[in-house]
Amino acid sequence: MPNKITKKLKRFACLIAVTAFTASSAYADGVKVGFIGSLSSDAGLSALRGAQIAIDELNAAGGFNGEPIEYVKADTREDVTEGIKAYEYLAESEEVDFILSGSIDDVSLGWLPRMKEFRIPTLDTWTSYIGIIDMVIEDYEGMKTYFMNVASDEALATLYVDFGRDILAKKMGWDSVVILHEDTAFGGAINGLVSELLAPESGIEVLDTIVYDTATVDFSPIFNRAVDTGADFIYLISSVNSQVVSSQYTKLQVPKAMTGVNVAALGQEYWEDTGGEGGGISTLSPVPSVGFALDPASQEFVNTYTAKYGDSRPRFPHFNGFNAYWGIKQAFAAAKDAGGFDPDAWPQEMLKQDIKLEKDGEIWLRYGFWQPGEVEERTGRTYPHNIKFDITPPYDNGAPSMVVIQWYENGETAVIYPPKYATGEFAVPSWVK
Amino acid sequence: MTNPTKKYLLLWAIFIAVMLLLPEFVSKGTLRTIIFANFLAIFAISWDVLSGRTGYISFGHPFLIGIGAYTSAILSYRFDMPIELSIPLAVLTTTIGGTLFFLPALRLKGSYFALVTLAFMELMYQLVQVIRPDLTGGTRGMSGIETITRGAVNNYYLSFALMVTIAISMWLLMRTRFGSALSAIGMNEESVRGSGLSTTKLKLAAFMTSAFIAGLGGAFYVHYLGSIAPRALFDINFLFTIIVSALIGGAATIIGPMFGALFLTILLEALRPILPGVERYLIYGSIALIVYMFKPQGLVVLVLDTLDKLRSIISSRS
Amino acid sequence: MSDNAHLQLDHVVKHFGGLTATNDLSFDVKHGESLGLIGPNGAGKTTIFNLIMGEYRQDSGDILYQNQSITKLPTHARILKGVTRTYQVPRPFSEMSVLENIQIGLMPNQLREMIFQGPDRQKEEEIARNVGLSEQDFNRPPTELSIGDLRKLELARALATNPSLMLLDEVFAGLTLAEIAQIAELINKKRQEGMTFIIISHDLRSLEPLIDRAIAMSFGSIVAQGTFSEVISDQHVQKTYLGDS
Amino acid sequence: MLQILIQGLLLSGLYALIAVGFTLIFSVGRVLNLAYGAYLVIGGYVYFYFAQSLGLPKPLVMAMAVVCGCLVGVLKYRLIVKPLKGNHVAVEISTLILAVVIQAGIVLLFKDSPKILHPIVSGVWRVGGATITFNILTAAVSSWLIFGGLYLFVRKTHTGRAMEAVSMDTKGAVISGIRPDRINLITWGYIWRLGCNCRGIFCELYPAFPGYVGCAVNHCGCGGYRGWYRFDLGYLAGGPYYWIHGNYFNLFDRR
Repeated sequence: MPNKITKKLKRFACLIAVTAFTASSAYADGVKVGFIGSLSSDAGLSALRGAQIAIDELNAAGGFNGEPIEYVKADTREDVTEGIKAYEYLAESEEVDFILSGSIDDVSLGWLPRMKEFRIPTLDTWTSYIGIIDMVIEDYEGMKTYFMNVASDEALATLYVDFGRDILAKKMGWDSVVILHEDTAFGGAINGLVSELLAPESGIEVLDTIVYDTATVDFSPIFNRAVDTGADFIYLISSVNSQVVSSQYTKLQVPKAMTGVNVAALGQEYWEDTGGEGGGISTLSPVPSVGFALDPASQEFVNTYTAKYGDSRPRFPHFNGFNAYWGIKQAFAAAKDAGGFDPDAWPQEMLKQDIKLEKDGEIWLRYGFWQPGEVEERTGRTYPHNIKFDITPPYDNGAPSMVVIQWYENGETAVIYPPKYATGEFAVPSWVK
Repeated sequence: MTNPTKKYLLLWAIFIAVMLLLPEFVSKGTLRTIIFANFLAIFAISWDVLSGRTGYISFGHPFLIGIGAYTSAILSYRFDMPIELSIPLAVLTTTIGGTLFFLPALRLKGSYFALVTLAFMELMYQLVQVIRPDLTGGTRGMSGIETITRGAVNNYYLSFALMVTIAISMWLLMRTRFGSALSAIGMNEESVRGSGLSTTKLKLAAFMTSAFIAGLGGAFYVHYLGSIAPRALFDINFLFTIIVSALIGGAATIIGPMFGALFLTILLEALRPILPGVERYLIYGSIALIVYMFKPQGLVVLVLDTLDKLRSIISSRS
Repeated sequence: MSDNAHLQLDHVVKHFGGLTATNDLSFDVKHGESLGLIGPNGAGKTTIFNLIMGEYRQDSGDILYQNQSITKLPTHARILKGVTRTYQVPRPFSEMSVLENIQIGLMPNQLREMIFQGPDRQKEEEIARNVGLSEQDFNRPPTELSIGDLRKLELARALATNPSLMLLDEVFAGLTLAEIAQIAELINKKRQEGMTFIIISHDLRSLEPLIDRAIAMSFGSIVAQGTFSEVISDQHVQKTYLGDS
Repeated sequence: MLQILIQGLLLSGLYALIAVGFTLIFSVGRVLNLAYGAYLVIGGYVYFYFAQSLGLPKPLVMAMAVVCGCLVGVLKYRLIVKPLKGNHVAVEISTLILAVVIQAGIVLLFKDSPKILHPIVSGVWRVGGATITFNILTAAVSSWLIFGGLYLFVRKTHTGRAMEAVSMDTKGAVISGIRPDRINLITWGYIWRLGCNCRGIFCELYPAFPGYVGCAVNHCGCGGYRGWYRFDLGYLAGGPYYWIHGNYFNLFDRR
């Protein structure tokens, strides 16, 4: 009864005060790096570990200004609200100087207003949403502490158009497609770009677009609807639970070729996760990727990684593991020049960072950034603070933005496009006539 | 005004004074944690007014909070309506809309009521995605929604003011004969009817009060977060946190849900450095389960009982 | 039927599945009259109370209160008209004190009054004293009361609704002789004040002095009615209720 | 359209079986078992871990899922449901908490990425424009068999009839010499078995996925709500409902 309890309310008021005062105290010695991202996904863990290796190396070399670099992490659970809480935690409880993000697009969009508020230098290694680059263009002063260390969706789509023109249209002779995309910011953005570019540039007509929920477990009606459109192939855009859709594609033996973007297929664990039921699909992949030949410096990073983490998932870093590793190196190089992570001075220095990784005497990978106002020739627009990508062959201005990789039915992988990086051929599954 | 009331008002004043001075003593990170605790307390009080008192367990509170949050978010984000207008409209929509939806359910008893409200939450999850996704943002929701104020301290004061206003209003309301009648329904609904009271009317009033608070809390919550997505809102974990806050603190009181919300939020944040992931819910849930199984009256009673025991031990020794 | 009837049952039929609880039942009770209902277990006595209170709805037939049909009214509306009942097993609000229990009975069915008017403590105490509850029990929860005091509390909560017709279901069950005497005295006092009663009891000796008239039931039908001694000496009653012996 | 019809027909048995599990508890014990969704998921993960990660033979793993299911069901009844007996609100809330705990436990052990489970029978069969995998066919046949078995169990065996009696009238059953307590225990154990069975079949179709606890709770909530208080073949209504629920919304264009 209320009465019984409220009688003793007096003592209780004191208790609440005590509880509230037992607060975590913040300390601000040395430099602190915060990681924000999903700690239960392979891609999130890749970024977490990539950054950890870079920080270990920096600390072994004396840390920053003689102080060891501290590394704290906060889980977003791939949930927008949790992401906001996690960012607040890093900014206010841990008072970090720099944040490395392994968040998906929607989560990044959730915490971005908080980043603008706290003005903490932040580097995204996974999110590729072009809308965020647009925000940097529109509100440079507010967004200038933000950097994106992965090629944006637009670069992704452009490369795909080239692949469509060269391989799908010219080589395979296909001229119609049905787009199957998940209902996320990523799915919507890629779909827009593919639909607007694929038709005019490669002569492939979009017959239908099917949107599905990321929690879908049974794809048979969706695949049937796709097959019913009579299109020559299916273009899939999937970043969440992608194993499900591709394993069902194989299980149901959908009689159409399927290519597109399948984020799960970017990792070595894909084969294990699908239980070998994921062959026959190809996907666009940021570099470096499965099936991608590595330059010696990146190979060394991979060796360290597999020695340290080789017995737990992901055993081999995903693309954003590389991005996080090189991104931390760049962020600290910039901080050295800027004298710390000042929100005004640091971005200036970060923009100057440009790591060129060579293999066999030519540029193989490049970690640099587009400057504000610098126009990319082919799309005719600017990409301030986005990783410097090159979407025009022969890619001697840097690395390709993306490659297309193929999973064969026997579980082997290869890069199939562009030709400079190719190690294999495009293939359709055996059950497709 | 009777003497005990004066005493309680004094206690409220002390509590408010302590909370108002809090930003002077704790870090901003702790304040952010307490902001979430404040919102959770609002939702838990809202749940408790209906379910804690009358014993009609609502599993559909995220549905009500969702109406409030989505209405205000859509009006301000899509139609550029000022927040001063969108929040009252959202509260009105929640109270009226929620009542229309739940009206048939209020005639059901016990588990059936719980089931139907659970179904409402699922329904809302589906509807938000399907109906007018151009307005609701579909599965991915909306972000970049206008916020009322910036910074931890400002938001702390705002959320605390809202929470404490709701808490005191509900405390005053529940001290009236209306509050007694609601508790009586929880003990024996037939005897309430047998005392010449329309239980349907009482339950409806309790429900509308509950929906009003849920709508108010939901609308302010969305303008604090600045983003909204159906998966985070119409989620079993969210529902669980609301209900457990009310129960772990002590149902059918006002201090219970407030304390429960603070306890759970602080526990969850305290676990973050040790277990950063969803694994926290394993510990969190286990504590909730154990407390609930062994002390269904809640932690407030548990703490007070322990203090009493300690006091008697000390006094018997000296 | 006379115009003087306080409550009147008119060809009331109630089935539960295949079981007939009341079979075309008609009787009335006059203003200020006290009526006893007797019969074996399962005769349908409590069902009649449930029907009068609107806790069940009859399948056919009509129930009139002061010559107006109350069949369509919900329970609480019937109570507002002045009918109230007690239960065979008392049903107090277990986590409220005795006075708070009475408070619920006293409460008006208006939200505005519930919220803006405080409880009438004096009235609560008056009713509690009236039914013979002692001062030290006023702030105790019902769980600490004896069965006799629980019955008194049940009566008090019923009386708090200000009834003019009371239905008492087995008020004497489980009580000591002293307690029975106390409650009987209370009933007689209320009778003198003009209250109408319908009383169900197995305790015929205690029942006899409290009623003007009796109705004996069996399998949902009236088998005999009249004064207590007429009913009790009826052959059917002897056979069905008291056994052949 | 043909695909939806055929698959709906095949899967309705499976969905109905899941719904029956939920309603069985509800009708016998008068409690909502909100952790029921978690049962399905645990069945799936047992299958995943033992059959796929450790490579034990599938029939053995199915049996293991059933045994461990019964065990956990009985434990849960003894530790949670029975001590709270008579308080259905408390049982419902504690099962809700349990669902969250199980979900978190699964994430702790297996991470939250979905696990793709191997089909028991691979291959597909094309009818007109529709594709039917042999796996779905197997699942449909087994669920109908289990369903039939359940029906016979309830109608013909003493325990089954006792369960039915308790579901209709607890007091009446006590008078007839049935111990509702024991029947409840049997039912909870049985439900676990049923849940795990379902999941065993279900899992070949769909990936095991921790987030599924929540949605399965909701789904069962709705399914249970449809056909509550007597368990009978009438629950078949639950099947098509699930089907529409699961697929209609996906087919909706969300642009």
